[in-house]
Amino acid sequence: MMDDLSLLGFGPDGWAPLLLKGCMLTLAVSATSMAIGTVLGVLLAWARLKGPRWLRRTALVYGVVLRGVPELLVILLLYFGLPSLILSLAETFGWDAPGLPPPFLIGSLSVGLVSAAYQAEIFRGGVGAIAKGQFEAARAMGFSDLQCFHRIVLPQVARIVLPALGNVWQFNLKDSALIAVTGLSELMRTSLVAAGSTRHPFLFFGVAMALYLVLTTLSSTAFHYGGRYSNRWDRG
Amino acid sequence: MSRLPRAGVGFGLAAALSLAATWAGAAWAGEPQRAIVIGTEGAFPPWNITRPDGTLIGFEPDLLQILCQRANLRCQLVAQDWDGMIGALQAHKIDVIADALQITPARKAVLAFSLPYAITTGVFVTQKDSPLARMANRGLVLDLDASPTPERQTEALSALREELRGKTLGVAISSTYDGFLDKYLAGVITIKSYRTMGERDLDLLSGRIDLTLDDTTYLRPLLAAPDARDLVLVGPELIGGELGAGEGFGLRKDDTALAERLNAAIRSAVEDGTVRRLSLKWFKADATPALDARPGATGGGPQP
Amino acid sequence: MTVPPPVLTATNIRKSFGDREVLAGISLEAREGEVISILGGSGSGKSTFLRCLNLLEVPDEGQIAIGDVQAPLARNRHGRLEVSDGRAAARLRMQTAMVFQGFNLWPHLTVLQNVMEAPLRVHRRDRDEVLATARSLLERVGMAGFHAAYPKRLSGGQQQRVAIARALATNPKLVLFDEPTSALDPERVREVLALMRSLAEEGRTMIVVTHEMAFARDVSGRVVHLMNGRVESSGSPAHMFGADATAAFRAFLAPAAL
Amino acid sequence: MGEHLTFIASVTALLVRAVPVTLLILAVSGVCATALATGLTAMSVARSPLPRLIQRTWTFLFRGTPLILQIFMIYYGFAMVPWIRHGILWTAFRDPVFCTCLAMTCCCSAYIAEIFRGALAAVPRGEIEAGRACGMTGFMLLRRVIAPSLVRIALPSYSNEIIMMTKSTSLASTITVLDITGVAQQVIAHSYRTLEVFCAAAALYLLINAGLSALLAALERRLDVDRAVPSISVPPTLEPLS
Repeated sequence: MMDDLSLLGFGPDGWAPLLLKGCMLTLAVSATSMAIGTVLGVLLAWARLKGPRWLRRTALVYGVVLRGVPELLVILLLYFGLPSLILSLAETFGWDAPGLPPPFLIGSLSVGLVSAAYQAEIFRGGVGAIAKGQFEAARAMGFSDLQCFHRIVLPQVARIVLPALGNVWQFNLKDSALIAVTGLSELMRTSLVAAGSTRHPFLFFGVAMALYLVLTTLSSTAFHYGGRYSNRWDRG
Repeated sequence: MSRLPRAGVGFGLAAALSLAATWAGAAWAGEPQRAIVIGTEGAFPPWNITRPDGTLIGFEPDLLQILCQRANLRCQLVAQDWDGMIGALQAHKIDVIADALQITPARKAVLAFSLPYAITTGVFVTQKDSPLARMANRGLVLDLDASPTPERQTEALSALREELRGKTLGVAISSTYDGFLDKYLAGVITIKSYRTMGERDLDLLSGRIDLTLDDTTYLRPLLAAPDARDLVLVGPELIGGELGAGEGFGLRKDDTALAERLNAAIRSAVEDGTVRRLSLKWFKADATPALDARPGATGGGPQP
Repeated sequence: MTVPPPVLTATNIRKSFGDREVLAGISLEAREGEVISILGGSGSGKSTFLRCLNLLEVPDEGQIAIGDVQAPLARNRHGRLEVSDGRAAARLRMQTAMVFQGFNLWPHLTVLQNVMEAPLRVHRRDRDEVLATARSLLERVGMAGFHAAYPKRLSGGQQQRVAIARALATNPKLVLFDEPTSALDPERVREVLALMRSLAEEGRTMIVVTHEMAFARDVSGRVVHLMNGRVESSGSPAHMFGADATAAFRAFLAPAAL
Repeated sequence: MGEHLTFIASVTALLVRAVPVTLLILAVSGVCATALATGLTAMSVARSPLPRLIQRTWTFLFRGTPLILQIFMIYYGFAMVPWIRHGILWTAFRDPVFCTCLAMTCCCSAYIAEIFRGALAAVPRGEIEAGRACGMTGFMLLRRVIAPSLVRIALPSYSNEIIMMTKSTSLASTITVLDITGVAQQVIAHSYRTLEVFCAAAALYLLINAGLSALLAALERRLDVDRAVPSISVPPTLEPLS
């Protein structure tokens, strides 16, 4: 028992610093991928709603593929495939060999690409859920499209999509564990390395589970309060 | 596009901070300094080990510190999973693989190798209460390159096939022993591949696999640990042939300049006893390779 | 006696949805201070016509001018009319305001913010001035005590009164009412109609699509009866509701009279 | 180019042989998770607090942690627990496919139970009252009134969850199971040709998902799922900015 405690401590044999660092990295990767997903998701939703035909189709296919292929496969594909793709592009166009994206970037990008596919659906549904009269009232008063989006659509979409985005965030947080396969020492990989080298898998996976629970609980609480705020006008 | 590398470096530092060790090599006459990234697993004791505080230690980090200085290289050591190592090398993510990489013919098809900086044997390990614990020819060294093949060796190999029939053997994915297993034990045993040694060892301890085949330098310290007291080394020790001609650094085939620098440094470290000193420190045995004794076996250098 | 200048001139408006012709060429002129009621059975095209006036629907044929702003309609390469200049369309709409059947208040803004939104953002008027106007308008529609409330908390009649205040906030040349009382309880209808009557007395130019015969008869200066996408008859209330009314308009009124 | 195609063809042939493993994991954990979820849903509406607490804890635990971690915990962690390692349970726990199915059953049952719970709350009260008014009680009310409505409401989300599960089966590859992803990685370890192999594997998953989607959509049509209820209204057409 004392053994186990010292393994989890901050001493020379303790894994606490690495596990905490892993937590921070997990949060950083999840946040980066969420941001990538939001930007790309908004663009995809726009493409689906208002883009020209070819763009609508492309966005549709993107969604079907990225939501239909296992996240693990996407991560592995990007991890192994992207560097060689960049290299061959660089060769084709005669650029200097660019520096290659590190696991952090590849991991956030791959989780972000998947996240974008889900977020696009959420934004599309959110815009669709706004009553048609809302747009008409704005247009009847001479609002431009941009003004209409900024003043009327965005605040209402925010309320509708925030709970769903909270779910996507939770998925991002958990999907980030898959990035462990690229060797990025986030929480999952740190616990795996610790379990392998100390041969105490039960202990370390248990601790990792507890840490993930802390992360998911904290963030869902944050989304809960964010949701309450954005929802303040909807409580009759 | 020009922003990408810089952003990449920033993230790389953040991400690799915990597992990276950076050395600045002293100025060395002749060659200009070059910055390289060296990939290692950080989970293959005693060759390379991740300490809880994130630093990398072991035979290879120690040796590389000296080699990088002598070759005037600014080396960054990064930990990454073994199964992505060769892909990472080919994708220029890393420039050198330092992970007890055996110089095998199969690998030479895709990689270039430096001169060997160590030579070690492969050995089987199983559970003490397994029937395999009584395997024959324990401690017998089989040199698979020996020609003509001694009769005792042929007998030992066929005995091995009989003893292992129907058993499950675990290896790390794309391990050194793939070639050997394909040639001598294909169809006889079931092979399970693991992403890391740690996962395989856990399954060996739990008994999900009957045995594993790995380097003596890795297995001896493993067996010394208290929680591995149920394990035992069994059967003959293997060297040469499909197992390769010692451990060398894996390089891209077109990176001949780096190979020449490293080879010169390895040669000097072998000749002045540095390799012997470090292998005694980490392996409790001398693993110094004979660089000129086996002309065929050292042919890891890149073809011009 | 001087004739007031026209505020709205709509000429030969046609509109089809697929094969169904909804508007078969309607012209209408509204002069300053005029209150026009548009009556008609369901499917007669009255709402569509109203929505064409501020380009919420793009007509297939015809011309529209509000004040001196001409609707920017042009034929595309398929020969269909479309809005050729979004800014000009917005300018046209800035001259008008619309009150909807379903209120269409913006739920995420308070009552006061709803009223202030368009003059602030679209007309870019001075904030203090807009605030003063908004407060007095809310006073005017009897909603002064609710300026901080969100629309969800209001009854239908209250919401429609806020929507009317919102429509007036930009001081439009023309206010379009699209069945403003159809979604309300009978007792709420009265408060909204009373408000509209006072606006008419104030000299606002209004076009009202409605089912309220009493309003059409007592308040409006002109009644237009649409049938099958055409103006079946039109004239002063005295004329339309008098002995000279057409048979078709009588038939339309009949169930209401019962 | 031709060489690429022959390589992809031979890889696909190898991967197709792993499809049954993927489908087996999906089928076993799908059936078990649904059954367990039904139980959890019942617990969530129980009168006494204990079953409700169990359901809530279960959901918290399995939805709050990554599935891959649960798989590792069950596969490697439980293997170090003496009474599992040396008991009768070991015959099951030593099998990675069993461990994957167990982890997926636990994890997905938590998600499915939440879907069922939401659907239960969405069954119109009027329908239940109408049933009561006809004199139905207990099990009959559940079977004749609540269950049909519940299934219709839950089916779209349930279909989504099944697709998620299909994707999750790929995690089995991380504990030595040779499913589609596992074989793909094995092939890459020998050929070092990542792009072609992963694309072939991705295509297989898409195919499986397309098949499942079609099957579930047919079921939805059969049950006459009222699309107007849960789906979002038609997106508005904004006027083009000229």
